Amino acid sequence: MGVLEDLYQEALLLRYKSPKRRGTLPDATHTSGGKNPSCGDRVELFLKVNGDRIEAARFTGEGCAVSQASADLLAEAVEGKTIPEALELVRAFKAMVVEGKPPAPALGDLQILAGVAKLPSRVKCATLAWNALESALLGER
Amino acid sequence: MGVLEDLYQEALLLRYKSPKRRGTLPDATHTSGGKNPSCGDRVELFLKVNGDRIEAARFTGEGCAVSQASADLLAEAVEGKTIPEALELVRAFKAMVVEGKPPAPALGDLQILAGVAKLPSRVKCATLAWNALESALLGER
Amino acid sequence: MDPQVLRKDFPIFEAHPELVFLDSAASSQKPRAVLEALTRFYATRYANVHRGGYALSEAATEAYEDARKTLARFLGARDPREVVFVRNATEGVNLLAHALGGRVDPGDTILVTEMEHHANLVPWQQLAAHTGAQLKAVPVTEEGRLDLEAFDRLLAEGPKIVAFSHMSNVLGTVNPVAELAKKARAAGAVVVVDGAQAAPHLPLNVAELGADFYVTSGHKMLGPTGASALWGRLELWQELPPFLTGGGMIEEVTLEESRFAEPPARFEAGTPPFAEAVALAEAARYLENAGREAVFAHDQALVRRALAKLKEVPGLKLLGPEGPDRGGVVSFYFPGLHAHDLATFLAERGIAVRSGHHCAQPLHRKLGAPATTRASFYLYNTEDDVDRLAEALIEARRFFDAWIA
Amino acid sequence: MDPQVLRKDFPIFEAHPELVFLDSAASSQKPRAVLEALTRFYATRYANVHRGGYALSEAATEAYEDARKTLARFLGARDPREVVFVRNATEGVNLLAHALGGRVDPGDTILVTEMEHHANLVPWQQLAAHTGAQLKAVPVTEEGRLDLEAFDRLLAEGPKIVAFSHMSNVLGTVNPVAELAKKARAAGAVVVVDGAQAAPHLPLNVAELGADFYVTSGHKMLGPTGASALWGRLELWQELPPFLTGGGMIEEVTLEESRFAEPPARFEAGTPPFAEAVALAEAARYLENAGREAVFAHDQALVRRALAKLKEVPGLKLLGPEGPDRGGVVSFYFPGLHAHDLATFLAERGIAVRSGHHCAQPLHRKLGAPATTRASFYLYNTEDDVDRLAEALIEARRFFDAWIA
Ligand SMILES: Cc1ncc(COP(=O)(O)O)c(C=O)c1O
Ligand SMILES: Cc1ncc(COP(=O)(O)O)c(C=O)c1O
Repeated sequence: MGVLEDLYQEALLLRYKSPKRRGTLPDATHTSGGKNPSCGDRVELFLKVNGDRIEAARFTGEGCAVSQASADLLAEAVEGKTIPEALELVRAFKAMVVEGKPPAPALGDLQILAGVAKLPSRVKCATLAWNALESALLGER
Repeated sequence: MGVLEDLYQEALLLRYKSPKRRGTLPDATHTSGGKNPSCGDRVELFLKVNGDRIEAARFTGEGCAVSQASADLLAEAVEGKTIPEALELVRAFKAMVVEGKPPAPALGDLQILAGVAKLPSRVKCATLAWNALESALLGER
Repeated sequence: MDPQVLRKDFPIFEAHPELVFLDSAASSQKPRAVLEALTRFYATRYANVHRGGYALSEAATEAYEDARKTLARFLGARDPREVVFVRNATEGVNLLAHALGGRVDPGDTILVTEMEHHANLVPWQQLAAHTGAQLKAVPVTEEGRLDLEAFDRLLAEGPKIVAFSHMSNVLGTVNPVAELAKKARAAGAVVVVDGAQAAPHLPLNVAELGADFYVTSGHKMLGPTGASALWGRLELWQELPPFLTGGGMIEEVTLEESRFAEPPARFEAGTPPFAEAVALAEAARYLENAGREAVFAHDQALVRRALAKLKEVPGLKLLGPEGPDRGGVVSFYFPGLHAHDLATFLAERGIAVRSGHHCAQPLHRKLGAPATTRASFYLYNTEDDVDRLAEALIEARRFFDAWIA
Repeated sequence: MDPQVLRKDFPIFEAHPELVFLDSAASSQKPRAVLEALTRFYATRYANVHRGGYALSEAATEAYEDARKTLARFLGARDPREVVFVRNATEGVNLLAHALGGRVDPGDTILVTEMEHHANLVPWQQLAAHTGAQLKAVPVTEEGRLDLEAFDRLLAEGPKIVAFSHMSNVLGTVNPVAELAKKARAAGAVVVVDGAQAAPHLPLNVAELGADFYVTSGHKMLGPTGASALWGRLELWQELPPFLTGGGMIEEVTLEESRFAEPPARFEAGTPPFAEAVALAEAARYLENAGREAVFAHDQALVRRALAKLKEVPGLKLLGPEGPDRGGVVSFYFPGLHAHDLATFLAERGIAVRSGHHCAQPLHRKLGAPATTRASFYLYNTEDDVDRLAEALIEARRFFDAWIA
């Protein structure tokens, strides 16, 4: 039981219902999408990068609370960060939700999603936006 | 061991090497083919039917001794028979090689193939021409 | 038919005694008899079929052709040659879309319905795109039934192919196949029925149903993955060109050209999934022994119970019709709560359900339902399974109170 | 690698202690470990893959994706996403012929060889017929090798696709794949290698071989029927359109159109044969444990022994080359005696061999050989098996004395 209470907290609900960074960026320099074809979750990221720095980030998409809140938290967290810092954040986030490591303090509000680590079926929801971020920054397709 | 000696007698060899009815019939009224796609055996029957009577029968084809000798013996046996008699012969032949019944005397030289009944994998070789005969006479395709 | 007794035949419930498995519409569990048939076949009579002249290969071929006969009987086919073994329902539809492709010209219509699984939609969409034909869809009513008036209207346009499901995997609706098939054939169409959900659950007689082709899915009817029976009228099989080509389906090959074998061989290129087909025949026998009417009556009793209980859950939206045309599937959602989040809640209580669009995106879009969560019943499910689902949904309602719109 | 010890792992030899099984080129027997993996999977972690959010479905998905990784390692692929699961080798070639179809224009050349199995010939012939391309074939020399000068000449015509087998199922010839692939890719062709006979027997590294696609056959490499690994370069998979369409391979479907998923999902429509794939992975591990070099060395030792003994049988004609490029297959015939009659004689002595054209009619025609009888060796065969074959052939020579030309 604790597993569900850990994840489905009010903080997650708020993020899901009242996201802070939902929307597009008309002057985005990077866009990148992520989809879970099997479950239908979808996230699109928009980044405005200036030199080495992410000046703005937004997302659109649809899906479960985990995938959407994760995208919203991501967008908020990377704004103002340099690309290396953002990639470091990806690493820290995945360590928390994939490997179940104690959250790095740098994760801030992202710690809301720590509970995902105990729900293996939801890990791919939580990481959807983060994989898109990695692709965008590393130029993979 | 007896099973092989029963089947591979000199009579079968003679039929295989020196068939009596191999060839085509330019004035055939019925032709019908049979193939064993999996093993490659092939038989084509040519019948000249006048009224109710099979006046002449020939075959072409390629394959094992059993399939070819069976076609040759068939062509010889049905010549001069009426259609009902020929169909009766089909029944008697299949009773012998498929069901392993003691050969009906009417089978004559066809008894050469009685040994096939003990070699299940060769039954389809022995019956190839007979199925073609049935199709030709019953007008199936 | 006592599910408590049958359950003991399914090793998965020994391995997971607390499991409430409500996802048989995606794939069913397997009885011990099927697993044993599979192992016994490999251990005692395995060799490649058709091309060997030794005892083991003969035995394997016989087992495979016997499996074809069993499936023919199970489906109600008149002739075993009408049964072609394919991998899954999806391959069945693709084979037909390809083999029937030559009959479709630019401007022709292909008719499907809004409740189709992607398996019975995308291959026709592709065929329409390649041939310049038009794909049209019979609408679904609000209760989740086909709009039969619209069906008649669309038939009047003279579609070349009419493809629809026997039972919807989302709504549980059992369509009036015999009526639809009769009309569609009278209108000159080739009729393809997607029986992936129906064949495992309903008594069936394809010869009487009146369709031209009937698609099934072996792994949803207690069989292994990898083999499914595809039925078609012999006359049609005899006319159609092959789909996959290669060994086993040819009569003669030169470097320049090939001549193809008669059906069913023409449609089974390469080494078929014959061990799986043998095990699938065992599954068919298991269902026959359980009693196919009894299986469907049981499904219906469970879905009635589920609908009655789930209607009491505040705010829960249920999809699909009520009545005798309802099979053992129920899809639902709480507005505002995503289906995956609900499924996770249920999973944490040992209740295995599926969430998402269930490969029926157009239907979800049409019904204005977001992703849904689906429970589906089969012969090993009990009333207790239904009750545990209902209780868990009541708890979920409380747990997610702030989430639900 | 001791075949006497390995044999004990194969239940078929318990059921038939006297069996001399020399038909592994058609399909191999299965070790107990593979059968147990199959049953264990169904009994403990079975549910449909990919679309479930509950533990069992997660476990099944993980097992399936692990199987993909194992096959990727077994083949030497750089990325598991390069491995697509299909039913058999034949479906693999058909998938490629379809997906590559858009690259072939009227007047183009598709190049195969005279030693191809129908599976790697007929689909290309069909593609050529549909697109107006020309199919050409590299000739086979009298010893049963590819004519490499002719290959170079034909390459100069700039074929769009070059498809050839790694090892011939009739001659046992192991073709110089790396050399052929390098030249063909340099000439701008997409290179498809039919590894149905090679993958079970040879150490393999597709990344180093230099081909674009590599086809295998699971049931010939100790795996169950119904699942085979098809390898391709990720860049190519990413560019190619799907073959079969339906659930699981799409991203978004409307009634009007569909968007397809990334590989490998794009090429796996419907419920895949995932239980078979899991068992196939167990088979791959079994072969890795036996040692792939050791398996091939053993095959080669047996075929050398067989060739030496069979050459002593008066009047027996042997096909295929001698040398390090010879795998464990030997086809033979007595002029005047049909292959089936000979096979029946051997079968009566408990020796299981195959007779016919082995799905290679053009090759038989080219070599002027009628149907042949074929013995093929694998890791469970012993020197005694070879000796019993040789003795039986000497007896057959005597028994059929009057028959043999
Ligand atoms: C109605 C319907 N059609 C087709 C399919 C596809 O079945 P398969 O996965 O066997 O291809 C399914 C199952 O997912 C289904 O429910
Ligand atoms: C060289 C070769 N290619 C392709 C095949 C076809 O294999 P499958 O039956 O798995 O489709 C075979 C086996 O018969 C073969 O030997």
